[in-house]
Formats: sequence, C-alpha cells, structure tokens
Amino acid sequence: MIRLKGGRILDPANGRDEIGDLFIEAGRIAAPPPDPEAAARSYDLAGKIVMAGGVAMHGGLAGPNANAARALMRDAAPGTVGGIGLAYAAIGMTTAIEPALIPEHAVETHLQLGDIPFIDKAALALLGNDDALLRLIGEQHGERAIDDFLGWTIGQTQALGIAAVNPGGAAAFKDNLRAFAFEDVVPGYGVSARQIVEALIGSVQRLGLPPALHLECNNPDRPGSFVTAIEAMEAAAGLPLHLAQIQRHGFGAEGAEGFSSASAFLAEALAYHKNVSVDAGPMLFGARVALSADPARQFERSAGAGKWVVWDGEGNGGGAVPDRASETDYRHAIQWAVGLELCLLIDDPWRLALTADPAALPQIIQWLMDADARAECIARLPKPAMAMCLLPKLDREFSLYEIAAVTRAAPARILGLADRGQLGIGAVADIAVYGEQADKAAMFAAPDYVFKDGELIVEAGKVKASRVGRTLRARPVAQGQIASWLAQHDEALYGRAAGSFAVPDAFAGAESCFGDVPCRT
Amino acid sequence: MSAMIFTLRFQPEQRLDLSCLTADRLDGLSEKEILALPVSTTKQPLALGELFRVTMGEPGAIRIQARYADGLDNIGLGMRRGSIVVEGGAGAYAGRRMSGGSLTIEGDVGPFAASGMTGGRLRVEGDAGDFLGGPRSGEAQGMSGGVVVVTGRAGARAGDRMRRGVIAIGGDAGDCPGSRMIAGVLAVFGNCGERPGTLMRRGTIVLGGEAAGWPPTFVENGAVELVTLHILATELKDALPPSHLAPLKGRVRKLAGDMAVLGKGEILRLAV
Amino acid sequence: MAVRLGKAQATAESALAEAARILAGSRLALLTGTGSDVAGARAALRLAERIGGAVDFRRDPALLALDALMAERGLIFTTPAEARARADSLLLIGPGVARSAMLAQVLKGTPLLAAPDGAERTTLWLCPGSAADTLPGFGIQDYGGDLSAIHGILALLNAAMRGHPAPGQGFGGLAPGIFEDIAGRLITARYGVVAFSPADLDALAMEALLSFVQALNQTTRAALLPVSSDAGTQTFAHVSGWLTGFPPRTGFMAGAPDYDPWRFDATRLIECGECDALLWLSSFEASAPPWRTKLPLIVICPPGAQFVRPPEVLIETAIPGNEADAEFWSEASQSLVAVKAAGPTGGLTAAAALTGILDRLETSSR
Amino acid sequence: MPDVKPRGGLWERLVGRPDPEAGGGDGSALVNGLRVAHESIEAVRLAATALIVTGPTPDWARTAALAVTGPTGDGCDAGIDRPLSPSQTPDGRPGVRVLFFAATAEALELHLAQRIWQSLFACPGAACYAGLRAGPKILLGAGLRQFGDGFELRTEIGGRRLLRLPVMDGEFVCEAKAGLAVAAIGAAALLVMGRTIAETLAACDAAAAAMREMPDVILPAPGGVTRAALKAGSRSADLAISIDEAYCPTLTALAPSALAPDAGSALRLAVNGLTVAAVAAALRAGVAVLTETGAPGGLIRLGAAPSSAGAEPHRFPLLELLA
Repeated sequence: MIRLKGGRILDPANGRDEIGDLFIEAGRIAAPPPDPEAAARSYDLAGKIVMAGGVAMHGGLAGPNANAARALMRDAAPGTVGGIGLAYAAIGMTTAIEPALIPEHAVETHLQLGDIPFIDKAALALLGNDDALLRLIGEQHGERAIDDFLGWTIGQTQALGIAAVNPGGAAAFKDNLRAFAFEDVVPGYGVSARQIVEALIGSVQRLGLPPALHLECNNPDRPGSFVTAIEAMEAAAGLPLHLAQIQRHGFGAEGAEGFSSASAFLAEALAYHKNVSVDAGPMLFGARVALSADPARQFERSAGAGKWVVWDGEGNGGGAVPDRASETDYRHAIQWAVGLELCLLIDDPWRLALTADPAALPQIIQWLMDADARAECIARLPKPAMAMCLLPKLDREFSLYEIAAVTRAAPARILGLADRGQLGIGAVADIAVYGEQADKAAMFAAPDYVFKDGELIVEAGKVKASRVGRTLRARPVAQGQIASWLAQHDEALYGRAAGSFAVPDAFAGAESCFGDVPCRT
Repeated sequence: MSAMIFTLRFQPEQRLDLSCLTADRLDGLSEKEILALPVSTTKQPLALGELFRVTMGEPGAIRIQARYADGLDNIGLGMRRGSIVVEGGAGAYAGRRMSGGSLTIEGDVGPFAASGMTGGRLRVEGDAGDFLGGPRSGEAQGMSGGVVVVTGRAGARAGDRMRRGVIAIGGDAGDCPGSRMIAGVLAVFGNCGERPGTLMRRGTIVLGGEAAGWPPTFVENGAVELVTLHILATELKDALPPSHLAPLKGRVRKLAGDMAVLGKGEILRLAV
Repeated sequence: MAVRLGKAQATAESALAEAARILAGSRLALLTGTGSDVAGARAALRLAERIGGAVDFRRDPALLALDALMAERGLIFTTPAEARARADSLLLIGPGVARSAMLAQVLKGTPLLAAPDGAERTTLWLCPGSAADTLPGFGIQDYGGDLSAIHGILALLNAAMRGHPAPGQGFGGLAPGIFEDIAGRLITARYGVVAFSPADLDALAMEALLSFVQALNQTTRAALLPVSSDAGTQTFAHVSGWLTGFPPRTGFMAGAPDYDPWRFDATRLIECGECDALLWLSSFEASAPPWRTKLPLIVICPPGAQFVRPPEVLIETAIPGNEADAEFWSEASQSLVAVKAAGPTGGLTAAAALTGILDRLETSSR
Repeated sequence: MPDVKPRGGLWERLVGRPDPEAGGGDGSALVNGLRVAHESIEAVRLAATALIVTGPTPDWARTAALAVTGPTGDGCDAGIDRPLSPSQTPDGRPGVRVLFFAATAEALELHLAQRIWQSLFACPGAACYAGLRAGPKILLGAGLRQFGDGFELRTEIGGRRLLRLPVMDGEFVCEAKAGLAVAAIGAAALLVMGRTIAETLAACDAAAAAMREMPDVILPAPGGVTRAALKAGSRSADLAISIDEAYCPTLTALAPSALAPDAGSALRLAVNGLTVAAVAAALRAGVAVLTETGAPGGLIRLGAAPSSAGAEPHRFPLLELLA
C-alpha cells in the first residue's frame, strides 16, 4: 500500500477540496487502512496539489492522418508514438482519446495506440460520411438497422464510441461540393447533415455507448459557423451530444473583415441545452500542423500552403496542412480569443473538457487562471481583432478546482469513464501531484509526481518507469442482423469482405491490450 | 592571428562528421577541448585528436588538410562566419545550411553540397556531386541564398527546388539541372544532361552548352541581350575565367517555362 | 524450419547467441531486406536502436521517391475501394499498374457513387507498353505512348490542362491533340483517379502527376492512386514512421534516429565498405541479399532461399499471415490489416527471432 | 528646396534684421577684402537616396541620368553626383550616380516611382540600381511591377532584388529597394553679395563647379545658383509665399533691406548632401573659391542665406568653413 500524505486533494467528482491522505492498493484508490502508518511507501505531499490523472478528450494520436502529419514535419521534428505518450504523462495526463478512428484504418490506429507508452487510450470510430450509413438512413432501413451497424462498427474497430466529423460534408466534397451546411443534402443519398446527426445521436443513445456522439460540426472556421453548432444542439432534441472542438464554431461575420467572435451566442445556447457537452482547444501562436479527418476543410486550408496532404477515404479521409498561427494576423487573433472566451463563458465546468496538445495545455491553463497573462497576450494582438472579441472584457479566472474539473472530472464523465478523472475509493489510481506555483504554466508543465495505475511513472520531470497502458473499448450488445446486408454491400460496392479491417482482440505475438468499459444502461 | 589548421594523420575506417569545425563551434575552446570533439559516424567513438593534428590559431580562419576522398561529411555545416579552406576534397553536405562566411574546397565534393544554404559563399575547385544546392530528401526547399561556384562539373539535379541565390557551374551539369526551381539563378557554362528546368516555377537557368534532351514545355521567346546577365557576369567576375563570362554579355536565346506548372521561369541559352 | 551456423545445423539458442555476438562486435551493422510484418519491423527497429545500426528497408528507389514527394509537397490521394466505387474517369499511367491485383479489383467495380444511373466508367491508359493487353474486358482506351518519354508526356498533359502555351505537335509516340483530349476528360469528370505504379516513374514524374491532380482539384475532384504491393517494405515504412518519425533509411548511431536516404542506402553502405555486419530480414519471401560480400551475414527469412555463400547465421521463420497470425500492409486496401494464419505451424516468427537476439544482447551486456 | 523666409511682425521687420554694416564688433571676418558674416548656414533634414543609372554607352547613361533627375518643381531635389566607369556599376556598363532628396521617405518613394516609370522606363538600354545599400530600405519604382501585367520577372543576384519589365529592346531592369540615407540634409545655402551681376555670377559659377566635384552632394538649382529670394506669406491672403523684398537691390529704399550698401547683386548657392560631412566639404570648397575671388573679384559679403529650416536644423557656422 502506498500513502500520499497531507496534500490538498482536488477531486470535483467527489466534491472534495481538502487536505488529506490518499491510499493506493493494487493500482486503485483504496479506503484508509486502520493503521495509515503501516503503508509500505509514503509520500509527504504537504503543500502540494493532488488531482486525478488528466483525461485528454481530443488527442489526434494515431492513424493515417497522424502519419501524414509526420511526413510533412520530416524537416522539423516529427512526433513519434513514444513522444506522444511521454508528453501526456509528463504533464500528468494519463488517459487520451483518438477522436477520429477511420474504420478502414482501425488496425493501424490500434497498432499505433498500442505503441503509445505510459497512458491509457481509446478511440472513437468515425461514421457519418460512409456509404453504408448514408444508405441506411436514405433508404430508411430503420433504427434497428442503424443500431446494428453502429454496434457492428464498434465491435470491428474496438472503439469506445462513435464520432462524426463534418457529417455528409466529406461525402459531398467528393461530389465537388466545397461547402456543406447543416440542412444541405449529400448528392446521391438525399440525406442532410441534420438527418445523419439525428440518426447517430439516437443510435448511440439506444446502444448505451459510454460517450455520447462526438460531433465535429459542418462548416468549421467560417464566419457564421456558430449557427451550425446551434443547429446541431437543437437537433439533439434533449439527448446527450458532445460537440468537439467547439472553438472552431465560435465565429460571426461582423466587422470590417467579416469575421468576429460569436462565442457569446454559443455559450448562451449551451447554457440552455444542458444535454450538450463540449470540448474546447484554445490555440497557441506559432508553427502547427492542422490535422483533421475532414478532407473538405483540409483542402480549403491548403490554399497557399507550401505542402499538404488531403485524401478521400471510403468515409471521411482527411489530411494534414502545416501552417503558422501569427500574432499579427487578424483571423488568427480572433481564433485565439474565441478558444479562451468559450472556456471562460461556459459556467458549467461539467460540460466542458479542455483539450489541447500536451505541449500547449499548461500555457492554456495559465491563460484561463490568470487574466493578467491573457492581457499580456492581448496587448500584442491587432487592435481591430480584439475589438471584435469579448476576451478583453472577461475577467473570470478559473480556480484550481475548476481546472481539475475541466481537465479531469468532466472529460471522464462525458466519456463515460467512471473509474477515472476522480479520486474516490475504487477509482484507477491515476494521480498527478503538482507543486503550487504562481506561474500556472510552469506548475502544470511539471508535476512533482505522476502515478499510473498506482505506479510512479514520473517524478520531478524524470521518467521512473516505462509501461504500456490499456486501450479502452465498449462492447455494446448488437443484434448482428446487419452482417449479411453489409457483406453484400461491401462486396458490390468495394469488392471486399465486410470487416476486412477488423481489429483482433490481441495482435500477433502480444497479449490483449484492451480494457472494457461498461455501456450506459 | 594565423589560421587554425587541422591535418588528417591517417584515414579511419569510417566516414567522419566534421560539422564541429566552424568558427562558432570552436570559439573559446581550449586545444584539449578541441581534440576531444567527437567526429564519429558510427557507434565506435572517435575524437578529433585521434585523427587530426591541430595547429591552434584563429577559429575564424580554418584550414583542413586531408586527403580522404569523399569521407569528410558536413564540412561547414551551419557555418555563419569566418572562412574554411579544405586542402583536398569533401564528402556529403559540404556547406549545408551555411548562412555566412566563405567555404572553399580545393578538390571534389560529394552530394548535397550547399543544401539548404541561406548565405555566404561556397567555392568548389573540383567537381560537385548530385543535388548541389538541393534540399535533403523530405525537405521543402533547397538553397535560399548565397553564392555557389563550382569550377568543374556538377552531378544531377543541381539547384533542385532552389529559392534564391546564385549557383554557377563552370563545367557540365548532370540531368535535370534546375528541377523544381522556385526562384534564383543557376548558370551552367558547359553542357547539361536531360530535361533542364523540369517543373521549374520561376527562376533563371543559364545554359552555355547543349542539353542532352529538352522538356517539350519550354517555349522559344526570341533572342536578345539581357542586362540581367551583365549583372551575373559582374557577380562572377572573380570566380570564373573571363572566357566563361563573355557570352553573358552577348545575345541569348530565351526559353520560357516550365509550362507544365507555373511557367514563369526561363532558360537562357548563351552564344546564339 | 532450419537454423544454421554456416553450413551446420544449429539450435535456435546458439544461432541467436551467435547473431548477438556478431552484432555486438560490429562498428556499423546494417539491417536490410525485403521487410517484415508489424511485429517483425518493430523488433528490428528496437534491435537497430540497441546496436546503433543503420536500417534500410526502403531499397526500392520508387517508394523512396514517393515518401520524399509526400514530405516535400504532400499528396492528394484516395483508396482503392473509393476509386472503385466513385471514379467515373480513371487514368492509368505506365505498364506497372497491370501487375496490381488491387487495380483489377478497382476496374471490376461499377462507379455507383459517381453515376447512380449506371453510367460506365471511362478508363484511359497512357504508356501501357507491352502490358496493353493484360487488362482485357474493361473497355480501356489505350492511347499508347512511350514510357521513356513520360516526363514530356506528363508535362504536356499539365500544360494542356492549365491552358499554357506548348508545342502543338505530337510527343512521345502520342498524336497531337491527345493531351487536350485527356485533360478535358479529367476536367469534365465528376471524380477522376490517376493510378500509377511508382516503379514506372521517378521522383520528378510523380511530382508532375501530383501537380496535375492538385490543379484539377481547383475546379473538379480528382485524386492519385499509387499502386504498390510490397507488403514487407510498406509495413516497415509505416511502423518506422510511428516509432521513429521517419520511414527507413535511418541510422541510430547517435541514439536518436537520423533520417538520411543517401547515407543509409544499403547498396552504398556495402559498396563503400562502411558497414561491417549485415542482417538480412525478409519475412514474406525466401530471398538472399543481392550483394557479393564478405561481411558477416545474418539472415532471417522463410525456408528456401539460395545463397552464394552460406550465411554465418540463418534463422528460418514462419511466413506472416500464412503460417503465423500477423499484421501487415495489404495491397487491396492500402492499409494495415490483421490476418489470421491460414495454416499455423507454430514456427519461429521474425519478431521472435529478432527479440531473441535483442535478449541475448541485453544478457551479455550485463 | 525653395528658399522660404518666415514673414515676421513689424518689430522684426524693422528692428530684428541683422545690420549688414555692423563691422568688427559683430564677429565677422574680412578675408581677401570679402566680409564673411558671423552667421550659420542652416540645413534641413531630408530623406535621400542614391541610384546608379546605367546605359549601353556613356552618352545614353548620361541621357538616362538627366531624364530621371530632370527638374519637376515638385518637392523632390534630384541631380547627378558623378559618372561611373563600367567597373563601378553592377552590370559592368557605363553609369551615372544620381541623388534624390525629398522631405520624407514616403514622399521620396512616391517621387522615385513617378520618375522611374516616366523617364527611365522609356530610355533605351537604361537600368537602375540602388546606389546606397545600407540603412533602412525604401522601394524603388513602387508599384512598377503592376505595369508588367503578369509578364514581369523577379531575379536576385548579388543581394540585389531585380524587377525585370519587358520593353521593346529587351528588359528594363530596376532594383526593388535602395537604402535610405539617414543623415541627409539639404538647402544649406551661401548668400553671395557682389558689386555687379557679372562679377557675382562668375564667382558663383566657379564656386558651384568646385562644390559639384565633391562626392555625395548635388546643387539642386539649375546651374547650381539661384537668384530667387522668397519669404513666407504675402499681402494677398491667397498666397503662401512671395518675393523677399529685403534681398532685392531694386527695393532698397522701398523696404527694409538686408543687402550690404554697395551690393548690386546677390545670389544664392545651395547644396544637398547624403551626409553632414559631405555638405560641409562642399560648402568649404565653395567658400574657398569665393574667398579666393574676394574683393578683387568684386565680391563684398558672404553670408548665410535665410533659412526656413525646421525646429532642429543642422548649423554650419560660416567662419568655421574658412579653414
């Protein structure tokens, strides 16, 4: 038994903010033993902040688009799976989600996830532009068929849930439609984005998948994109829905440049639609590679880029486009502000998951906790851009408790991962211990201790133990009646056996790395 | 103060990485520290002092005395100032990413000389290998500044994806000189191989002799005298013999291309 | 499945120990061959890192050029399945596509997604060479053309599509007007796919094709479909990508991977005598190194390879997907797939052999 | 630069003028019979640059230089600095170094663009390069590119970024940017008074010739000498400037005069230069010729021309130029 003694425990899931002890046994948080002094190891955490290991909701960890980004970054510093795992672990994030597993590339995605060290992973299978789903909806095969198809997809791809990125839009892009709004119809199917979203939300709910539908809406980054996001919220009709990367939908068309912050509208709509959770990933300035499973958006972005990868898959596809976010650029300044505004305007931390590249997260936490740090950055940005934003007027500062919520408790709850993001008895002993510092960026960049499954993996910036985590998956009960339809469909259209991309329970020569997450009932 | 001289005593069983021999890297180092600099390119470690005799001097003026065919890599890698003279040949990546100063190789150089160079002067008094001034595989752009003069021949793809600067080759060039050029000036005073200027977007290729084969997407645009080539002659007047440069001041035939892509480049043929 | 030390039969244990001894004593060991499955590639990279060796499982210059193009300019491509279902206009370049079973799969399909009314696909073939008759029954329009003039042909095709001035006469065995004709068909297509085998083209020709397709996408939709079938090397490139950040040719002398396709070219390393030990890994086919060399040689491949000189260490292994479960690159889907062994033999896998060598190194270094 | 003298109040006009007759005690000096006043020449800060104009022959280079420096009376002083041999020009052809001065860098860019497009572009064989390469950069031929209508080319050689515009004899080559002279000054003017018009003009001609020989300066007035004296304001409310009656020998009885009593003529010698040192050298060369001419040559008084220099003009004490 390990004892973490006398730290300030910040555990919003259990309503705790108090000085106290934590006990770890067999990789889990344990009840205090009769004799606390008998613990085999004890860490004196007086003056330290103790939180659950972080949960990164929207990682961009693995798969063909990560490969494309690596190729394009070859002359800089391409990321490796080892680097990804280390980067998360080093800042105390112990679970990360690949939010766009492309079913046809499920094997490679899981092979890569399996090679990411330290942390636990999970993937969300991407649907919504694939012929099978569009056909099932368009030809009105009914809810049962769609449920079956989703269940089958989860099983084949060993995913935790379902995601959709620009539903219908990537399919329409193959038909040369360069923009696709919520009510637009995919040529050839007669199905609108609304219908796809409604079908997926309903089916995910009926299957009881741990996370709600993880939706990246249509028309991101454009002026007026907030309307699309609000349309999606309304389409959910009270059922759980998660809107991913919501900062890309916080734009209006006001001002001389026709591009402005509309985060207030989004935040107001969110306050009303309590069934909707979001993740927001405020951006940093500097060089970056835009990764996405949305080929339409990636092609739009490629204009002016020196090099870029865009590909059409059977469903989504995607691409990677390197660029640079510049402090002198009007649009980039607005985009930066909107990401932070949304976090600051959303009152309910339980419906907000903070997401960012691990290298960026500590800086973003600082901006959220420290209005002066924001003001410093605002002062460097174009004044006309800041005039079209709310950020200069927002003085909210996140507390440590709220940070614990949006980086731990809320994402775990949104994902349906009951055993993490919290420090209650029986929870997975994923724990990050930070030394309190005035500079929050420094504080969150370098935890004193990180425990994964009760094992000390990072101490004062040094790796103490290498380990490979689990990949979390759901196992919904599906009727399986779709199999024969799919077999016929894939053979006729694609000339392949349905499920040729299936991921086995264990890869060759290895033990199964999967951990099952119970479905909601 | 006098030059700092490095004399190779014997040829080792591996290539050497001599990127440590630049003014910036040597400044402020003691002789002992210099002798301990690693030059190995395999897992068998080698220190500079195991192979070279060092005469201490001013790191801003380096002389490398070595007859080791093409085994000395990365000479002048990233150099920003000072001068380096190699009495002998150099291997791959000579002058790669250099941004200032002057590097003179008195013999031949291997592939990727002046790769990614942004400034300074590289002079090769022998032949150069493939991809002179080009990007390393996987990099988005080649040379983007500075002047390269090769008095002998150059290999294939000289000036590949070049963006700025001047490359002058006194002798012949291999296949596809000026491939994918973005801008800049590449002058080949001898003949060249197949398809000069393939996929060039902008930029200028000067060709003194014949090409072994032409891309069909360069179109004839008349014969004129061009002041621009007078400027090039001035730039090169100390670097190449007057007999090479004289035709630059005469009439040249202009080919525009590559029409397969943007088509804003030109191949200027001398002595027509 | 045999294990040999020179000409002599040996135990796996002694072979692994001998291989470890050779590699541990090397100054610069080269790991090369025709590749392996995911587990084999992963183990080979771990071994290379451990011994500070060089890795070249990208010996095919064509695939290397495609990697470089992706890194330098990017790519715009689609998958075989999507091409089959959607391409209403298919342009084949070069004879190499005919060797691809994947391409035949694409041709067999009907582009239901592009033309729901059942319209036929238009398939054009440029420079088919002697392969012109190898894809019968697909109604392919054969334009002819001389593959050795492919650069000029692609250049004229690009110029025609952009409306740039270019000589109006024929080129490379193609009649005048053909370039406008082909460009016009792709511009008016709903979804055009340009399929090629990297083996037929060099880096500049592939870049010309990419330029063509990128420019087409300004007005209509089109994508490239590179056709390559080499499971072992493609698998290796993927695994190397996610583990090291680079496809092979990489070196691990300094610990961190150093990507340098020129320096770590296996043929160059051997011809210049820069490496002093050779590990040949070829999991899918029984093949021997193509070089005559006196270097100490370790071979890991299925039974049946013919050697000029018996390797110092020969470890025969099970064929991935056939004799052992494995994950590897599938030509048909152009992605990694997990394959259950058709007839599992329980024989040693490449991954097990390589991990075995690594274990011996760890033991001896302690 | 027009010589504009502020119109003062009545008090200044009647009392404030320096008395040209006050001798000895006013600190002036007498050199070769010429009274050199204890005054300071004031020069204004200007934005300036130098260009190298080249042509196929020395004559065409000179023609091009004259065309581009031709008087326009538009607030830009331009002139020839010196001819250049082929070995001194970037393209190895005969050339001429020319200087341009304007009130601000923005105005200078505007004038250069107009002059290059209107005269150099049309001049056969002409090309133009930066004559100054250090300092902050200004655009040469700003907007010239657009006249290329998409056929223009850009080439960089030897650190010079060249714009190449197709013309009927090949290409017009114009460097994209030039360095701005950060310490340029101008309108530094000597006021020369003499007995007769002929004597005064001859002396000024000789002085101007000596001044022009100096590097990095121009004498912006045609011939280097001007007779215009101007003041700010006028009796007519519409006019900003008018003649300055104080310096006109025909008005000595009608208005307070600033002329020496015997002076039958006054002329002004103004110089612009890229540096303070260059202007000082040119003034010194002029003063040397004038003092050598002195009273025997009919000169009476050498003073500083009235100046309109702004708040912080650069001052050259006249007596210090005697050395």
